[in-house]
Amino acid sequence: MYKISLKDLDTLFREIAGNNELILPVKKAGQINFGAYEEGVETDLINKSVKSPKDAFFPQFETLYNVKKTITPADELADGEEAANTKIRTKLSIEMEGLKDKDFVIFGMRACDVKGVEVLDNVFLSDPVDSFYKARRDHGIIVALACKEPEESCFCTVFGVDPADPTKAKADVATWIVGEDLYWKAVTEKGEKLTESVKSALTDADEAAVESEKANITSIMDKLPNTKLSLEGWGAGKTDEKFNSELWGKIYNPCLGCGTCTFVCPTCQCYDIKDYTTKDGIQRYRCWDSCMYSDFTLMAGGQNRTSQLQRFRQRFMHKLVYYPDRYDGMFSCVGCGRCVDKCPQSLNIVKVIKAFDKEEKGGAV
Amino acid sequence: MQGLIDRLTALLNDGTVARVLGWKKGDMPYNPEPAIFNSAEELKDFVYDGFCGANLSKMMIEATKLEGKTAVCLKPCDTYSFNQLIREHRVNRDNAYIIGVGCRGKLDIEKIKKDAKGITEISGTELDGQEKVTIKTIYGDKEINYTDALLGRCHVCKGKEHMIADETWGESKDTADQERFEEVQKLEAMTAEERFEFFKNELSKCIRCNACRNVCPACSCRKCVFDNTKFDAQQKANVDSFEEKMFHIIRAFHVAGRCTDCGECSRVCPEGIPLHLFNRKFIKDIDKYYGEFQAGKDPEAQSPLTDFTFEDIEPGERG
Amino acid sequence: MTKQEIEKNVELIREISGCDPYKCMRCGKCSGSCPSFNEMDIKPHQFASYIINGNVEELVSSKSLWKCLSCFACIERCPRNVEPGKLIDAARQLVERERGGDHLQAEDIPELLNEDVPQQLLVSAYRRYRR
Amino acid sequence: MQRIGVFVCHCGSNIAATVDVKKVVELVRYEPGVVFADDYMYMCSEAGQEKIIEAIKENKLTGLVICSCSPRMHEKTFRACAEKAGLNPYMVEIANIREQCSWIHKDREEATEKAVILARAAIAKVNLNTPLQEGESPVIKRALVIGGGIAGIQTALDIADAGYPVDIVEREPSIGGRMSQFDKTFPTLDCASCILTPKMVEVNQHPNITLYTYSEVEGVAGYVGNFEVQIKKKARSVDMAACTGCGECQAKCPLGKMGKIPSEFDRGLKNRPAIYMPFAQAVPAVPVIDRENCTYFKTGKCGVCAKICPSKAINYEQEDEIVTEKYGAIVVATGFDIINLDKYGEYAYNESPDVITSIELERLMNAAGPTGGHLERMSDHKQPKDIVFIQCVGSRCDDEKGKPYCSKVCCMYTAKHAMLIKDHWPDTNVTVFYIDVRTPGKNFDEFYRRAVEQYHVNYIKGQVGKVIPQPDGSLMVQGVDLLDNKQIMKKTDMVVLAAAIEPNKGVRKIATMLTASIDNNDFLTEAHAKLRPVESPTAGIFLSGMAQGPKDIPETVSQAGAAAVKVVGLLAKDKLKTNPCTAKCDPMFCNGCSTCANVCPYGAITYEDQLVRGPGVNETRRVAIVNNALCQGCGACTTACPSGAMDLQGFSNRQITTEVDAICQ
Amino acid sequence: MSVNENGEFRPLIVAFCCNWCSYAGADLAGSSRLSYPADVKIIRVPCSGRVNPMFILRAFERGADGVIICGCHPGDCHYSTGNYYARRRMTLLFSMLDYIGVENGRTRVEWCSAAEGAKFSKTMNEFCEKIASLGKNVRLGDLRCKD
Repeated sequence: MYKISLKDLDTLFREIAGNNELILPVKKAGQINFGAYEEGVETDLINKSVKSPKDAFFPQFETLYNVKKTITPADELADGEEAANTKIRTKLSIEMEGLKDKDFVIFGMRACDVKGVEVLDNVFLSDPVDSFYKARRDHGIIVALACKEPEESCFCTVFGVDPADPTKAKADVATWIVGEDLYWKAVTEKGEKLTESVKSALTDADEAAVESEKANITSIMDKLPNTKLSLEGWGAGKTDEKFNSELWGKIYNPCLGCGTCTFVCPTCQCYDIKDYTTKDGIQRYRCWDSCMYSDFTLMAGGQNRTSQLQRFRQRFMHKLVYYPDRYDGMFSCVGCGRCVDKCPQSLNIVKVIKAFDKEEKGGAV
Repeated sequence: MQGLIDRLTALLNDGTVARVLGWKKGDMPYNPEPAIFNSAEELKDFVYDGFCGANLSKMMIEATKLEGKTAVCLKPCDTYSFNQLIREHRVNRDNAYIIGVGCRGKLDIEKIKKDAKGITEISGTELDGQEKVTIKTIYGDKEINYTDALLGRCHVCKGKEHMIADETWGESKDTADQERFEEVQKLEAMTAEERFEFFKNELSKCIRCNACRNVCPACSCRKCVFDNTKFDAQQKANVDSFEEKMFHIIRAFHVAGRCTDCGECSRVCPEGIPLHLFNRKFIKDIDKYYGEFQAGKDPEAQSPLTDFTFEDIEPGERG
Repeated sequence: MTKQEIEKNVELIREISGCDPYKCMRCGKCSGSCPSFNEMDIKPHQFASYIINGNVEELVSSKSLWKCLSCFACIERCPRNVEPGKLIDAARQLVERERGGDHLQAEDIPELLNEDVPQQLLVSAYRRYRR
Repeated sequence: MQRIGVFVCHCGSNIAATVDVKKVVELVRYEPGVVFADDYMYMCSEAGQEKIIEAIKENKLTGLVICSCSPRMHEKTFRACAEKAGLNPYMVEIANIREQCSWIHKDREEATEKAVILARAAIAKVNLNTPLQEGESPVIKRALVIGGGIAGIQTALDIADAGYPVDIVEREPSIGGRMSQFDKTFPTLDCASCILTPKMVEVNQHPNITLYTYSEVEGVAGYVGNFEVQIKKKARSVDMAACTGCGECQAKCPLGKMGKIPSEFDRGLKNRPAIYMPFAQAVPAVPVIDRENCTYFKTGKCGVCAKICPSKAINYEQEDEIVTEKYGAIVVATGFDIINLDKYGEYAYNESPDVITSIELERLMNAAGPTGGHLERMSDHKQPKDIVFIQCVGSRCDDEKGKPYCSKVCCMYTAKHAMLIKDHWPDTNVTVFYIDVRTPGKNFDEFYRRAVEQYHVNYIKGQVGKVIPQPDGSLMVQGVDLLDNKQIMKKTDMVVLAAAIEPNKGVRKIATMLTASIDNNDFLTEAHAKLRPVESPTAGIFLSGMAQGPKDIPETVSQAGAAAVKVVGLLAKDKLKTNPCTAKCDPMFCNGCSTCANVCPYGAITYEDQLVRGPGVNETRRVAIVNNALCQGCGACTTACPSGAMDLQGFSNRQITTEVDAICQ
Repeated sequence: MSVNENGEFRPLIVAFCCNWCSYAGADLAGSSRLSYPADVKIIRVPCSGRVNPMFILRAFERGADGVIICGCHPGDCHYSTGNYYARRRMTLLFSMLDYIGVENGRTRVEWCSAAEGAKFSKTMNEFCEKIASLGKNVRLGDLRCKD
């Protein structure tokens, strides 16, 4: 275990950034989002970022490959090849977009965010493996940070996340802010390596302070209103029961069908693949999509989910039933509470779970 | 608030209305959600306080398609939107029963949360509440002036009059204490480079979630141009470029002359982008070039963009 | 004058006067208006063609150069905005500049006064140089 | 996927000289959808079209891109050609590589590159073209002629003789126009009224012609074949049916004797009563009351005319009346006026009554004019012994100095005037200051030479700089003789100015109502300067007379006849093919918000509750419906529509967007 | 945008021309051989009122350096009113582009009749010069369209 004074954090960041790309919570135009470290950047390690840090592994927009069209000039044609034959003279070549090949550090992820990455791993690293995602995972070094001030929207403990101890999540390094210091503990081999490279900035420390901080965080979590949420009735095998519930019809109504919840969510993994015409070919890119959008999975026939009720249901069924069905009962919500904070209409997964709970236990909603 | 609930109950019971569109108590002290109440029984969860900022006009598009009348609670500024929707034939006035509810400005939870985390209780936000809002949190208690926690839009309040209502409930207050175009003017006074930096900085946060569009009562298209194939403009990518500027310009342009300046776009933006600055620029230009115009004030008035005079200013001229 | 010098001078006259001699349609309204017509060897309606044909030397050495009163009658009435008065004035500027009077100061004026130089010229030269 | 054929035209050397045609063919071959590309010397020629037809059949083409001249030139040709080969004519797009490329660029490489880009945009567009079907609209078999001068009269007579009803709207109380003011006409010296009056009478009596005199066009709606025009019949205050045209009223009008109202017809050289006919041969021979000057209308007293009228035709209560009538075609024959001379102080027109315009001279020399045909000075009523004519007053000027064009008729009428004066009063000394004498036309130069050779009119090449009224009542003319290189100071008795002509002031309002375009000088624009000189670019609007440009009487009459033939050609059709490039609403996306209807200039959009069915939608809702017969395809609605539900066929949102993309690639 | 072999900046300019006036004006400029730079590429539209602001922004997004809209003179619209609506739309749009910091002058509206070939050519020459002086459209281009 090491520590560094909060005052000297910038030295640490500079040290890390000297060797690797560094991503951390940055305050820009009044909002906190994960972004690249730059000299003089304003960081915020206490408050929750608007968007989750999943961009680091699964960016909102990324190019997959470019298709280029080249035409053989008439004078380079082989004998017998007809100049007017456009087919033999047109060549399409595909240029793959390079995979991430340099290590990078993502600093300040919370335990819930790290758990979110686990959710994404299940999807992107199972067969067929998403090579773009895998390259980023392989090169990404996660430095997680225990939550200093959990907020009332937080309910990660419901999903077995311990905000007090990031070592329990799949972080490479765990850190805590205690008093005026940041405590640092390498968890994995990657973490050790990183620690080694920044050791000059760190000093040795003992774990006692961290232990009391952990206890403090745990006691705060106990006081938060949503951490008592019951997941009874959700999980694998509940499709018929939940899908057919009439309750959806009663609660979906205010939903705007915007993509806020999906875009701030650390676990939403849906994307769309699109083409963009360039000077001499096509650029194929992928970008996040939202199941809340009316054109989500739109096919030529127009028969995707056509009502907001269906779309609304899909999101929560996916998080709480379909995903557990597929991945050993693991929920694809980590209780970060971002959707709770950001939904324009104050709808959210907590309200949905509570509504079902209430209905199942009798009484009106 | 009980008075309002009583009145709504009476309306439901005597069959004047078939349902009520209002706000339902949230699971936290500050997150009521818009909801439809079908019975007097359901109304026990009805709430109306400082956090009921949502403009319910847009939900009336669907609600007035239902059998029977829907009672809707509209704040003074919401009624402009409702009028505009009438003008555009988007709501069925005959199926609406409008209760003009009083308003003393609505609260911005982001402002409160700035120094109050772990909120467990908030008091003093009712219509007849105190000057001060008291907030209890797990990290200690806080107090804030009601007026200091107002949404940005309330500082340029359009006034306490309801533009349309079948009956009213509660007293309203004109909370305007700022010039409506002050922010726009401030930007206009900057150099082009500064303005470009400002908007680039703000818009670089945009995550293309479309909340601003979907909440907007003027953006009531069945399917937005950015979602349909008519322009081949449906792109979800957010790249650090002109693309989201194009989205925001067109979003504001499509509601130019129809936007009532209700401020919902800025209220709901998860990234806190001051989106109303686009809309308000158009409003300011319209006022300046074509005479003052407030969308939704008079449902009969011709929108400035479907109108003209022979002497209109030429594009690019500064009047 | 060499061909280049002529071209340069023609260009200079066009630049100083701001007039396009090619617009002249030879209507003669300038000559029909000119109070100094009879004093002139090259008539106002000929100015444009002298410049077009590059006969600048003849023009600047003509009597007309100093006979123009700068009364602006031709400028006022020219239907094509060729404005011979401005052309001849520009030719005079050419001469004045060559004489080294590049920056005419108010105090220099008395010295320059002589019978052949119309006052108007000094005034217009003064105006132009001080800009 | 379309199968597109691209055809690149050399246009002789017009395109091929600057654009490497072969290279264009070579490069566009690889554009998406292109299966065939070729070039030819003249694509529009019979052989070129054959080539296209053959290629369509051989390669099963579904779309064509012709890289050639402007679509305004040959789009029709190539569409017809496609149709011949069984292809929908609207599957053709033109890349304009002549007017907008080869003719304006010099650098061959640059021009070739641009030609390829223009072709690429057209190819991208054709990829999205869909076959369109022309609709039909009925033709209302009635024509309107605006203006009752010689141009309007001749047009109306020709149309009426062909068997179609035609209405004339004339702003003045009588038809006849400028020609009725003239004395004689060149080059034959016919008496103007002797040849005009019979035509006026014929108009009045023609069963197919309805006259609206003292009337103005107030509003025009509709489109070719189906115009709806509002005509304001200004209150004449005289019952047309009852009046016999006896003239008692104007003879007795007290204001006539006092003589305070200048006669418009006599260009203010004479006065008229408040109730008046502009001239003796007026058609209709019914007077009007000039309400602005009439004592009865100003004070409520007088009423002499009503008292003495033998047929009780005076009606002070008469009101303006709006008549709405439908027409299939409209001819604009609004004629001309002369310019205001205030700007030309040097000619002393406003200072001396003896400086007059040519049209005033016409009245002075006319036997029915203010002096009974006696040439006299307006100042002292003495016969002038010396007269100076000044040409090009306000014509051929730089923009802010006057009119940039040649007024065309002045040289000839001045020769006429000079000759007539010399003929009547041989002692008179006549001088003409001219810049150029322009006499193209049959027997025109001979006419001018007669003035010089036979009548010894003194033609001086040179312009007048100033006219100075003298204390003795004479006029001093200061001018120049460019050929003698002498300045002239000349004393004269009278100066006649050949003032520039300009289109009648009212034409601007009319052009706006008709959406007919006018040029910088307010002359109406032709659809094509050479090939469609009597048609406006706006379908169904035709041009006749001076409204289109300066011309003399024979030219006016022939243009009037040409316009009439075009009108008759249109009215002879029972149905017109309508433009299929109309707006179309996609009910799936339509909000029913009425924004489009608010901007539609033709009232072509209505709303209907319609059952809309589609994925996830099954409801009856308000949607926009476009009436194809009314829609003219301007696309205003498509831009107003926020959701993109309204689109324009042939110029769809995606087509234009794809063109943008192709150009910006 | 392109850069020729001399390294000289050649702007890419999209001109939306009304079929009834300026498109014909461009034809007249052509037949009168009144040249203007090849940088201008004309898109024919039935009326200036047909020009959707989305087309203009699209052109910029795809890399245009300047966009000009040419329509009939006010009062002369072939469809009577289309250019009036266009005038209002473009006034607001241009003002907005200026507001977000886009260089003033990358957009222009010009009224140009079928008879004004000379004006068309003059306008295009002026506009090209203006855009050339403003340089490459950096602020408005979509990153993906970079060369």
